[in-house]
Amino acid sequence: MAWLSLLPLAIDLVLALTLLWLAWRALTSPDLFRAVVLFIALGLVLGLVWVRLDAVDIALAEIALGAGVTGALLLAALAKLQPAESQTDEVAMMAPIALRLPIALLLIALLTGLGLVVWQLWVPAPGLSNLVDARLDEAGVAYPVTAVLLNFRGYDTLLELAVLLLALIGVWSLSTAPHLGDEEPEPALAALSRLLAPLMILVAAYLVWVGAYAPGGAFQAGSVLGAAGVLLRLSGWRLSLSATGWPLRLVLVLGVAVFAFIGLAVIGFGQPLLGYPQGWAKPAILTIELAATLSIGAILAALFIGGRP
Amino acid sequence: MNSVLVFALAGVGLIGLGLYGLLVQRHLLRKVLAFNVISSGIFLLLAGLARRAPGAEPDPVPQAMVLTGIVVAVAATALALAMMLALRSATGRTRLKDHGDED
Amino acid sequence: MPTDQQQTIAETPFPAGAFAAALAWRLFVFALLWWLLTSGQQAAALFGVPFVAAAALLSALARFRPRADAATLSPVAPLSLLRLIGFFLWHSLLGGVDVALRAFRHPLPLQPDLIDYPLRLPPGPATVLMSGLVSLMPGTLSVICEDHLRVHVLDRHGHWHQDLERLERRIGAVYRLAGF
Amino acid sequence: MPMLLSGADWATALVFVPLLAALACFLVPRAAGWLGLLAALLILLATLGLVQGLLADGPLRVAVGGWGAPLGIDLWADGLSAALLLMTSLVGLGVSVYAPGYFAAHPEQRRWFWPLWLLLWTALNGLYLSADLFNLYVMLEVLGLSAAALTALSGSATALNAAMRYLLVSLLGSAAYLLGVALLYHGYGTVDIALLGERIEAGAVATTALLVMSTGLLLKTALLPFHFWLPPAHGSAPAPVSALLSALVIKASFYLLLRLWLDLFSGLGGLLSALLPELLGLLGAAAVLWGSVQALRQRRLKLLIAYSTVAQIGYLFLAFPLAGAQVNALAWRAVLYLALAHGLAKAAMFLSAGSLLQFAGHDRIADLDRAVQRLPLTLTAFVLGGISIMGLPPSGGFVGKWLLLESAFTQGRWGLAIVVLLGGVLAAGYVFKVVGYAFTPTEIAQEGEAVPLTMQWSALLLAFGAILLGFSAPWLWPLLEVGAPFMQPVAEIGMAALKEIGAIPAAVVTGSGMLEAEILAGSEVGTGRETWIGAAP
Amino acid sequence: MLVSLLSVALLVAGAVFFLAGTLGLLRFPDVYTRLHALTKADNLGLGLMVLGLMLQAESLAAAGKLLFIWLLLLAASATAGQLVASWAQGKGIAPWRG
Amino acid sequence: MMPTIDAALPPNAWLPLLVLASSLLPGLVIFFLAERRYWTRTLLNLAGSLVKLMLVGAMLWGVFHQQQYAASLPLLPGLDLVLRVRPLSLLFLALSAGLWLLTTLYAIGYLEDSPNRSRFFGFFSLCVTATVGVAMAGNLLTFLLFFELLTLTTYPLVVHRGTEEARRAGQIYLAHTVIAGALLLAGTVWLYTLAGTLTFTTQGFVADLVEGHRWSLIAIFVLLIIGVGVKAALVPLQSWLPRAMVAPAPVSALLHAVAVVKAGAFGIVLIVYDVFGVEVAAELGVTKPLALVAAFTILYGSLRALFQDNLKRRLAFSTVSQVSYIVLGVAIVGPLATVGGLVHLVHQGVMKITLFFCAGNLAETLGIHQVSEMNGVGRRMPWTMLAFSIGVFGMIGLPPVAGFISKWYLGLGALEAGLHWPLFVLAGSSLLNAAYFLPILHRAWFCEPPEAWPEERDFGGKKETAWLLLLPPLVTAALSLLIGLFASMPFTPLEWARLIAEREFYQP
Repeated sequence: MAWLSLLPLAIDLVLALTLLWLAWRALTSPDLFRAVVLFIALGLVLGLVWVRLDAVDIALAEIALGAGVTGALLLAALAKLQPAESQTDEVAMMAPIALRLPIALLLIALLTGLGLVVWQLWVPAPGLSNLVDARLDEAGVAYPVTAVLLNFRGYDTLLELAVLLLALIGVWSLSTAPHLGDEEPEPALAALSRLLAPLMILVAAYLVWVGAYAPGGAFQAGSVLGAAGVLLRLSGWRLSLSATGWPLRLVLVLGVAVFAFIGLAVIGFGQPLLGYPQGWAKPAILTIELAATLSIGAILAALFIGGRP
Repeated sequence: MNSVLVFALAGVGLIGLGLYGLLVQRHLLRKVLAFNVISSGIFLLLAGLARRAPGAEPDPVPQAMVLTGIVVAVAATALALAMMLALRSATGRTRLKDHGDED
Repeated sequence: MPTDQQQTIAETPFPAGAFAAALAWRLFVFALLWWLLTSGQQAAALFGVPFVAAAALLSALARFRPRADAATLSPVAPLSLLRLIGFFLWHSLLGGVDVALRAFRHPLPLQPDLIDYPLRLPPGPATVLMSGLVSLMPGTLSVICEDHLRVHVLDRHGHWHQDLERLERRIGAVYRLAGF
Repeated sequence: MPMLLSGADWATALVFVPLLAALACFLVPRAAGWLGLLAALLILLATLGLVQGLLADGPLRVAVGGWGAPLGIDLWADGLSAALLLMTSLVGLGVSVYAPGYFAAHPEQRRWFWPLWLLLWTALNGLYLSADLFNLYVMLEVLGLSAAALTALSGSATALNAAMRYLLVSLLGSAAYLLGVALLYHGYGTVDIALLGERIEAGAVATTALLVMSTGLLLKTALLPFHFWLPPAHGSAPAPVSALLSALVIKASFYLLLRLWLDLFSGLGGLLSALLPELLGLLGAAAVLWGSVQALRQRRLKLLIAYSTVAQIGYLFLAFPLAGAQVNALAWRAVLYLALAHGLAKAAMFLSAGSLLQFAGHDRIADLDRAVQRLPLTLTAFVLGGISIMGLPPSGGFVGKWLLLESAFTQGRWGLAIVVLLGGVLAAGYVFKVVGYAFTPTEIAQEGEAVPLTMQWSALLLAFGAILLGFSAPWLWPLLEVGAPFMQPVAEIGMAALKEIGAIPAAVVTGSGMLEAEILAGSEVGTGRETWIGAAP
Repeated sequence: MLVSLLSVALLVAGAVFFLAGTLGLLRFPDVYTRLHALTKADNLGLGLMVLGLMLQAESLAAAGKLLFIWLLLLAASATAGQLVASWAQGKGIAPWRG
Repeated sequence: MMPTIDAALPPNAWLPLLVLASSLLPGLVIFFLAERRYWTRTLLNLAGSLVKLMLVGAMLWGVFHQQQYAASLPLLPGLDLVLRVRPLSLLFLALSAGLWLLTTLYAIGYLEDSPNRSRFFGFFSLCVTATVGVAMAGNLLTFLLFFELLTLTTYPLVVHRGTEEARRAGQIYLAHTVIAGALLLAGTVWLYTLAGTLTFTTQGFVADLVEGHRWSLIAIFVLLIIGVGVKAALVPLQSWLPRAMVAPAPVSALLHAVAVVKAGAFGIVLIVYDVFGVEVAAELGVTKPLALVAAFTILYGSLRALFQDNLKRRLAFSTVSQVSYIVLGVAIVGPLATVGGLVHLVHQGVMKITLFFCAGNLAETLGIHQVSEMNGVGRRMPWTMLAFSIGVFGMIGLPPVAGFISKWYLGLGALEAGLHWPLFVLAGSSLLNAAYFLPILHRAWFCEPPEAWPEERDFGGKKETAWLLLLPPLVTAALSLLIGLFASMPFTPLEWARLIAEREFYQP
């Protein structure tokens, strides 16, 4: 039954090749729409790969953000490019073959090197997991990834929230584009949205909650919430004018602001920056995650909609 | 040879394909796609190798890093797409001008 | 965002009583859902309260969102709903079997067509529900749902018309519409 | 300054003040100008506090969250970071004073400028203070995205094209950097620079990491041949943004490169770490010459200044081949002076260009005469900045070039010395090309928009800063000793080269002379320079 | 024992319907007919599987969760089916005729 | 940031700084003055130059009595900016301070009603600041600083007229001086890496290096000499100077007599004496080529001057020639030649400035720019032409005008050094001087005036020209006569040059 032990490896090989094939097709397909769809498919397969690698968090994030939000953004952008861009002249859109060939050869050489290095790295090493395990008790949450994300390396996460906000500010600063069209949505879609949006709120809350001891967390939850916002938008909801001003902006900055505020406030209690006092880690983390979820959802929805309010 | 190595090498492959796309393709949307493919490749390398220790839980630190990375990539994609649309509405082009000195 | 998404002020008077009922019903459903999701954890219950409330409120608001084409709203009839569910489950089983059988046969027993079915249901949730369920019934797939329903049928000689009529009647009953 | 707050508090303030101010500006756009100015002042205060703390207590290491590396993220501040932070706060304050005047005419841009700029500032400060490679990646991304968004702010077709290119380049650069971080983490199990520095050893992993990270950062730093994105981006952005990009943003990636090189890679040995400095030096030399010649050829002022930046970036890399051999790293100090002086001077020049542009409505060099004559302060700022760029005494640029030349002559690197000098001559050429037209009135009478005094004076003061930097050694050198950022294992090649030169009389204690004397006499020789430097650990 | 037997039977039945749906997807001639296969056979397949799994579920909550997932999928599938069909109709794709 | 004065320094550190400030501060203030603030500007200018003159006088007295004046400001570890006033500095200081006053007076008269006067006088003052800085430089770094500053501040003066021609002349001037500056910098840094110090000492500071670094030192010498030689207009580096004649007359006076060319010549003096030490330089074998270059420049300048019709260009080539007398005196190793060279620094300045003032007067009053237009101008402007004639006689080297003293000592110095060829150079040059200057005098005094002058301006009544234009050349002409006549009195340039030679370069 030796072949049975090889079965997982075979599956992995197939997955890996699928990844590469999808990536290749996504990058070279002459039709942009097809390219985007293939890219989304790539994201989904990547999700599977992450599951195979026991990285359920990343799988969730990959599907929600990598494939979902990115895919939605790409499709929305594509829709705004249509119809002129649907038929693209492949030859004009690529560098001349005389350039392509050396680039390809160079890349193959470089990547062979990189591949060899990766091969070299194939020495089992625990990384920091032992250290994380050793101090997980102090982290306030039982799930290592969340502990790293919101406590051990919370500073990164704070800035990551800032990156999202920054992207939105950037998009708004650029946007001459009007709002998404105000045409009446498909009734079926609208109905589904009305059904799904409230459920998504619950799912998002659940993801935040579950993140404390299992895969999940603010970013996955935020993307679910963002999707809810997008759906509501598609089903014809509009923010009233009074809400698109500072109330909306407040929601957008809430994540960073709460995170920063808590991170700074602890200094007043004799703690180091972003160092939660004993016993307060879990409530602090949950509060931060909730605020972050809200902001991430709002930011993602706003990014999708594109035009500034 | 095992699955971790397979995926790490696949990550290298993705980086390569993405780089090729980024350099060769001219349409900005494709360049954005290519950037995302590169990122995915790097993430695969970063978090894939986190499971090297046999039988143990995967190292959570690279996983957290990849989560951060994914969010950053989404943000960058959003900004890049918005910029592409703005460029298109200003110039009608969806590719970069080769010699950007004068417009 | 759900929490500060405010609906534009309706010109028509707001049906406060109906709204309260709908809200209560939804609170119950979503609380149940939360309980399901968190597998009944005690600590999670408290955490879930605001979200259940938000979800319920959003859902209720969505239901009562003023719309030009909306018919008057009244609460659903629970009994009719149960009957509809039974009807639906049975027919979706039939639908699945039907398609499966067709898929396995050779040659393909298909005589598809697009047909139009004039709706008696008023536009709004009822129509949407109708069109969704049509797609899950044997041999039918709704394509367009406006004042009439355009349906794709696998067998144009089948008794799809009776099926659609029965479905429409049951839905009308659920929504307590006159004439159903 | 009363030391009520610790160094850690100041470091925290340096990151969080701009971050919170950015949020506030986003929330309340109407008050953005004042908020930004307030933040700029607070940041300067915090920087001074940090500098004071560093001088008093030595280098600073803060464990964010109290975890400590390798589990948590550490902040790290030494002389190198402090110097760059100081430059950032000065330029930042200058730009913040300048911006309200400039954007008064563009309210729509003003609204987005402030949050984006303050986020950029957050990233800069965060980057200079971080000791964690992955945290540095996040900072790089914040930096890149905000810089690209700022570049596009004017919304013109040229600007958008440039910004798009910049964004892609920046993203690719960060991606390459992240790849290196991934390799290092899996190779050595940490992303803390100090820990890595202890653990890293020569090998394929380290070499590959060095290559990909350097490539990524060079791309962002726009060293020739990666400079292609820079001139259009810096040339088409709004003037305050150009100033920020040229003065600050490229310095950040350069700083990171320097940091990595000093702390991680320089001691690796092997062929690559011997060849790479030479390659960088070569590219730097090419950049100096090419950038300067291109600048001379430009007809538009902002493009001229942008190409000048390409050239000045080249200078920063001339130190790499020079630095290996010297234990007290004259060349690194030279680079630091050049970087700081370039920051102040280039900001002044871009801000001046912005004032001229606003006044005249264009920036064609040949037609700027009247505008220049009506704005003497602005011209003065431009010329003073130019003096530092040219490397004329007593500016900061002069001191930098002096140290670079000293280093080059000591090691007999004539080629590099010639490049340094030639670059200065060419710089004089392009600066005085502008000045020459300024003194030559054409017939077209130009009546321009009024330019607020805040715009003129902020540029002028920055330019003065670049000049006064030349006199800063008495306090800058002790600051640079904090944490001894330039200490490194002396490569054996360097030692051999020193002995071969053998040119240094033992009585004269120059940088390498001290080394030589110590080798010869086996005892401490302490006169002149050494008393300044203090005993470096 | 009986429960687990029933559970397995349901799972197998579900799998059969999935298989049928997939076969239909491959064999059916046009987009509309393929949508039939997707919406009906797969929903039924999933429904049966959910039922089978619910029998094995450790708690009521877990069972409820499964049911909930099925309901959501039904709604999504119906809506998606209709959206795709109307998109095809909008593009002027005529139904296949034997 | 205020320059921090080292507390350990003696209290007379302030005097050198005040000398700098006496032109720097007025200059900076003048930049901000409105065009119409004539009197304020004039007051500032004159007050500044008078104060500077008095300060220089005080230091002259002090140094004579062995007082020390020095100030320093740290720039880099081991490397300070140093101002140190020595007899040699005072020679140049006194010259520039004195002539600045006169040039300022002249410029006030000359630029009346022309645009951009605040800018002009601002740079004018800065230019003098740089010059006195050069004079007081205590080490090569400080010298470099003020030398470059001089480049920067004279550029706006050269292009002041704002014509396309002026712009081109400015670019050429810059191209020369900037490249020269780069070479100077290269030489300075190289020297520093070898010697570890840059402080001027009377016997030079490179004697120890001759053993091991002969060729490096020679290369450094060449670099430094080229670096300063451009400003000194040594052939073949002179081509900027005649072109720079587009500048207004006071600027020409400044360039030729007070600041730029003189700074170059002064730099050569410093390099030969204070950096290398004249004996070390001779040992290295670099003085002889330098002397030859100087000799060639003397003859070349004179020859070129012969063929210029434009008066200012003729004077410019004359400057090329005359300044190299100083270089020649330096390069001929020996105390007497040194005295001759040093004293010519002053003498040439006073005489040449007279000539430029007069040329400016002719241009401003009558619109005369060409020698061929000067027929009979002596009758129309007798005082101007009198001053001009005295200057000319001095240039030719006729006793008792100052120029004679210089040539006399140069000749004696050559003989003392056992050289004969310099005598022929001197004689030839004097002949050539006569050949290009005397025809001018002939035209001015003995030819018939034309019907009308090219562009005559009326200064009211029977006045020859504005008194502010007339006074300075008369004073300088008188001065060149007086310092020639009373050459052996104390505090004359000659006596001071002797003092320098004795105290500094040829200490027993």
